[in-house]
Amino acid sequence: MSRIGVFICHCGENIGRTVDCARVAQSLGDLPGVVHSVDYKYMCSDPGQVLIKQAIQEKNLDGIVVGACSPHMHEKTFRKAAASAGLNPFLCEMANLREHCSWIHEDRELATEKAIALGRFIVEKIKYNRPLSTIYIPVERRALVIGGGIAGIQAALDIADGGRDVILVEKESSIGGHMSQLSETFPTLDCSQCILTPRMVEVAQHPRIKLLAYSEVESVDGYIGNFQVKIRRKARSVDETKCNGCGECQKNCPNKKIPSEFDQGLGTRTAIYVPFPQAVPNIPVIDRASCALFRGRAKGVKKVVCGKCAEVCGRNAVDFDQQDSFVTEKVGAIVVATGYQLYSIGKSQELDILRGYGEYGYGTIPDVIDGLQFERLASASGPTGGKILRPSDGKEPKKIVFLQCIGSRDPAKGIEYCSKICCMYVAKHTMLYHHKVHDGKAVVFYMDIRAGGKGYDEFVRRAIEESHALYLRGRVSRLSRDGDVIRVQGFDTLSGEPVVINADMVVLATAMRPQPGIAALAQKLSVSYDQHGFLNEAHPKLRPVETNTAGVFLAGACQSPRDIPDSVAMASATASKVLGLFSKELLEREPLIARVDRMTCTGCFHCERVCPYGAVERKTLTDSKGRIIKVIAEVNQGVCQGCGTCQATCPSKSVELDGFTDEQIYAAVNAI
Amino acid sequence: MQELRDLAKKLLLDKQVNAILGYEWDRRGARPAFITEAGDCDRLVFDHRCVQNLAAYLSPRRANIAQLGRLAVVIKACDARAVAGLIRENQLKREDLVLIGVRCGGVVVNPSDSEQLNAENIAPRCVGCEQREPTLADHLVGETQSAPVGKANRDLRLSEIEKLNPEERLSLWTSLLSQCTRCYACRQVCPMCFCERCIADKTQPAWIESSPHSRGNFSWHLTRALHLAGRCVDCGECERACPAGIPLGLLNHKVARIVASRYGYAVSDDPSRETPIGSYRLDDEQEFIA
Amino acid sequence: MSDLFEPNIVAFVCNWCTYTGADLAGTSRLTMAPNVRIIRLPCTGRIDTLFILKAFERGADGVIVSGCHPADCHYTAGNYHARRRFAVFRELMEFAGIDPQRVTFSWVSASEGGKWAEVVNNATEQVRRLGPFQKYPSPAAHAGEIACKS
Amino acid sequence: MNNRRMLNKTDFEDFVDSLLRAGITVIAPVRREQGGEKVEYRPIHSPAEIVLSGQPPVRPLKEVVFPPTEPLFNWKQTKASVQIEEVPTEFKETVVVGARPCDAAALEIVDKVMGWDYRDELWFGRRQAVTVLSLACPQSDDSCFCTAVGLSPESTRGADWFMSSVDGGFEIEILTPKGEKLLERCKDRCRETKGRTNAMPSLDAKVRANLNIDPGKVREWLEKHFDDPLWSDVALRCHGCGACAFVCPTCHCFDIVDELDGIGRGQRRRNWDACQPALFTLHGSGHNPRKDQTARFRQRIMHKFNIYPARFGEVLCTGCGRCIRACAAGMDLISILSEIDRKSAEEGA
Repeated sequence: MSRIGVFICHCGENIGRTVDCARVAQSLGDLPGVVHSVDYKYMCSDPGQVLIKQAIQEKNLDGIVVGACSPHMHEKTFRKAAASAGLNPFLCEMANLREHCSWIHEDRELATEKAIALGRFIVEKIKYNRPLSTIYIPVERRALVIGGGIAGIQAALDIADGGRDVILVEKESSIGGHMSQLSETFPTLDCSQCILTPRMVEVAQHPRIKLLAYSEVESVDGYIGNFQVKIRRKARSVDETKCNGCGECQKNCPNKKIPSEFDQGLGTRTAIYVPFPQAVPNIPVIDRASCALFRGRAKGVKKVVCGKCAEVCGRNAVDFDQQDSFVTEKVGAIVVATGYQLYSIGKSQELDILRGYGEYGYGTIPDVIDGLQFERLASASGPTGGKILRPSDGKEPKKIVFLQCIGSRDPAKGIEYCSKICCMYVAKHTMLYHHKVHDGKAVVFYMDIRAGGKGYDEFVRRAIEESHALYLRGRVSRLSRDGDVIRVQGFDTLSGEPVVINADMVVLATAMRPQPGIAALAQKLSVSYDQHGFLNEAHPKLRPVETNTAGVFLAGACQSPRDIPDSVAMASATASKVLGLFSKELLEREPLIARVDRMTCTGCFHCERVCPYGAVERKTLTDSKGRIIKVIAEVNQGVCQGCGTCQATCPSKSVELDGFTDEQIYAAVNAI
Repeated sequence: MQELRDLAKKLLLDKQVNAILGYEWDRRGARPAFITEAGDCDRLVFDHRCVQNLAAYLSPRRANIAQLGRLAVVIKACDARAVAGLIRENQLKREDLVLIGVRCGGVVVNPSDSEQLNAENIAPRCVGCEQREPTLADHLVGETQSAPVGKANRDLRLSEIEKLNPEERLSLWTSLLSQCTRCYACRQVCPMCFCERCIADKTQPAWIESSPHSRGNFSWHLTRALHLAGRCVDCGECERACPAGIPLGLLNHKVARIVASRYGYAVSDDPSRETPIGSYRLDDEQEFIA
Repeated sequence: MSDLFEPNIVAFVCNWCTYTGADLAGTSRLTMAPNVRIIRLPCTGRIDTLFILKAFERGADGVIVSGCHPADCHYTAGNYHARRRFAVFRELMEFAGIDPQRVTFSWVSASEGGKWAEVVNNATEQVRRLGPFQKYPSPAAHAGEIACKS
Repeated sequence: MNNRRMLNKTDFEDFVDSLLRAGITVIAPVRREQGGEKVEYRPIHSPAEIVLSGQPPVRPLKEVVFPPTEPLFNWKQTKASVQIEEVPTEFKETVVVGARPCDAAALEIVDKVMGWDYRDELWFGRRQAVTVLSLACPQSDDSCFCTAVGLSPESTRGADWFMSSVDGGFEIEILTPKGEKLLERCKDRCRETKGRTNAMPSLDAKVRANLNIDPGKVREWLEKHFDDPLWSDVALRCHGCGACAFVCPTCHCFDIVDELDGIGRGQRRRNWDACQPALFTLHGSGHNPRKDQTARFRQRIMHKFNIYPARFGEVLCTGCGRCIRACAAGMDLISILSEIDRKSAEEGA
């Protein structure tokens, strides 16, 4: 016979307002096996916890049920309280009377009835809870950082400086990310390259960082402390060990007209190239889709069409036959820092929910560019050498219209969120424009100005007051080419007047979106993501850089739109989480995992087939003389994550998932 | 028949096997035979009355049969699917068995049924069966058989039931299943019911009540059919064995049709063929999920 | 309280998506029918068809099963296995005469508090229309036995 | 007064009808609702439902006095106590019409064990409530062997009335006070008669041809042959289900289970159990004293033909043949008993 204690929390008025807590306590107190049942204003408060601890000791309780908020909120709190009173923490369970009851119902009678039912389920369930003890598993104290932008760089450096080895995987041929494309950064207008390049070099030279550029994560197995990551090293066609980055190959490549991705298509590059001069590693890659030799090969041309790069390479580093290769790394933690891409206003979209901008010509009007393209125009290392020139004819634009919130905050276009950085960089762009084209006029169409941040609002004011940008509150309904100019038809909501502006150039502050392929990566990592593909943090406030998959952390714009200071702060936060994890040799794990009943297991191994983690192993049972009795399933404690799919699949129910055993669930169902 | 007997004799004499599991005549038709002496091989028979699926005896849980040693088993094409199932689910090793395949032209429902096989008495599962020779066998004996075109139509019976409204269907099944006394003949003769401890016998907790009342029977038979989803070899033994005459095959046939239409799966005698439950596709139909 | 039939509905939900989505519905104060009582499981993969049968045996008028959307399973694949299991189960149940309207399957993510409220309200309305599930097989007396006096 | 009566067919039907109208339950072989030709003992609503010819009912008469599952009591647990709600042990007056002689005899045989160390209230409660009208056996098949176990197709054992089909009706033999009491209800419909007239030819010889043994000899052999190759040979075929026991009119083993029906509420029930499944003797420890089918099958034969006779003076079998008809594996009690008889004769010679 159980000795169960029930503790019903009013949560101030939160539960008490719609649920008669005293009646719930009384009703649950009448259940067989319940020896103590009380209600109290705030169970999670110190006096509330004392109430629980005292009852455990005085009434010799062997299980406690706290009827309060969601277990996601306070299960840990109450389990800790139970443990401190000498009760195994797994003999404490919560009934969710707030989120699942008082907050969603109005009828006091029905809500109270439901609260009693929810409490009853848990009281009955806990009669079958078993004391469980924490599982300890070893930790591989090396980290993987995915993404070599500023967030990934920061995370890698912080972890490496903390004394742990890091593998940094970057899918492009160089690290640096979007930050390396920027001209200046807000709100200080310091040169982006100038502050980033030293950090990139630091990464390259750090003894504890292994940089795998031009590589992608292929698969991830295992679990916190023990991940096995398979990494695809894409074929560069250049042997990294031989190349010294002299640049002769690039110089001699006959194909020089390829639009440069780094310059957002505004400049050109060769087929064998480094994306930008400061690239780390400074090793070129052959773009096989553009290279004459590879195109010839693809068409089946027998004759070698080109080979200039190989001819001029003094170190014989060019390798046309290089294949993708794979390395497997064992790591204990993973930081995801895959960053963002900009929303394109074109007709075809990556996601069903997104719509392009037909009213802006779907991106076909010349001299309508996006923010990153403007960065390249403004950048001293950019295609125009830092001069603001129109891509169409190379003329200096005398009037530029900047449109904010393109895609962002517009559910009709599929994105309801704010991209957070656009207000700031548009202000920056107007300033850069003003600095470079003194007689130029910048006009900004905005919905709201969001400039929360240190020195941010002051920065926007400077754009308006010192750089004389004209800020018009309103939206632009149509862009059209009118001879040499772009006709901008908008509406100024403050004056209530329609506005038509003939602009020389239009810059769209398009929305920030997660990188393409984020969903596939998230699935490899078992991390959830929202409808836009931004990865979900474990808790929006309290666990902002953790995910629901233990050991996987988030930094930068893969989680939501972030500016550089935010990304760097997040990166450092992940590093601190990783280093914290690596401060222990053994990791504590909740023992909510599956176990097999040897007596009844028939060894059909349906469980093995369905286990998402490969946690089921085969074990041969022998008698005292070594004769085989049968081969049965056994669960690897370190690998099992406790989903319980094995148990639902087992025809004879010879697997039990601790914490959610058949007896526990049966008892709860029996209580309906 | 002589071919079968000679082969059996040879297998025993050559010590390839310790016993032959086949069929013999008894007072009331055909029954399973366990033959350990070459001299007894002339008892072996095969014709349309040999309805039993002998694969049921191959479960490692049958301690007294395991004691016989290495076995050669007479299998029809449908029985081969059960052998494949046992191999697939790690209950048997192919190399531990000699399989004597018999060419079959359909069987009757009960081994004591008529000496003539015809359109009226051919077992419903044999109607439309296209597999008359087991591919899994080590030896294949007998003449190629042609089967009479049977009249039974299980799909028709299913669609009759499907046409009823839910309440009528529930009362039909409640009434049919109320006949069940839980003798578990259906389970015991089923070659794929090899669990060491059946879920119906689990008492802590008793998901399936052991009492043979409608409530317990309903849970038992639905669960049985579900556990056989994609695994049932359609040998019809459960229905034949049921002393209460409950049309259990209808439940299995329904489930087989579900997995066929949803997952394109038909029961197979290839042990390496994956069964549909326990695997998945990312784009599985989910029209029923809101 | 009105005279409306108040169905008793049990929801078997996964911890990571639907349970959290239901938490979000609470945090967002979305009012919904009080007839649905949640039993929390780690994953839809853990949800056994036996749970549903037992719920009906114990007098539930309806059942909801809900978990993470495809590709979002916290355990990668539990929901895919559950999807097949329930696809077959649902059709067999229907064949055996259990009105599929009594069993709602849904994917509700952690961010879909609103959808959870909708699922709850729809299921409640649907089951309310069908009425109490009195026809579910019972342990009533054996048909042939000699009956008790009175 | 003579105890034989004649009742013509219409009068018989009127009589049954009058019982029904008087609120008496009448149980008789009827066609099953969803089962084609299958017949079972069920309460009837009209005499037209009664099926007296053809194969015997699938399950024996046992199920009307000893249902496959029945509650023993309900319990309800509150905080500190448990309340028990007893089930009624008094039963409605019931008349069984058309019982097979092998089924009726079984009731009397099983009475012995049910009333041996204590009286089983539920069994005897129903036994007391029921008046059994059996009918001379109308049909036998290759599985029948009542004559080999001391009965016959015309055995009156266990019957309150014994009916024989005659031209135009039934000749009835009143056998017990219960039978006489029932006779009161149809006195004006029947007339006295001297003896059997134009009775159907007996099936006796036909049944005897199936099996002709001496149960005493069988018992002697069993006493001496607990270990015999026969057991392991025969048991190979057995799948270990309970079909034979559940169709047997004399098998009476039961299991007792507690079934929950909500928190602290439930029912203790007794359910038919059978000795062939391994679970029957499986210990909680995992040990099973009857370790394989050989041991289990031997137990079945031993119990029926040695243990029961030792304790109660007669075999626990009425030769109804249902176990043979029901077995999916072709286990054949007739062959087994004749094999034992052969062995016994061999050893005796």
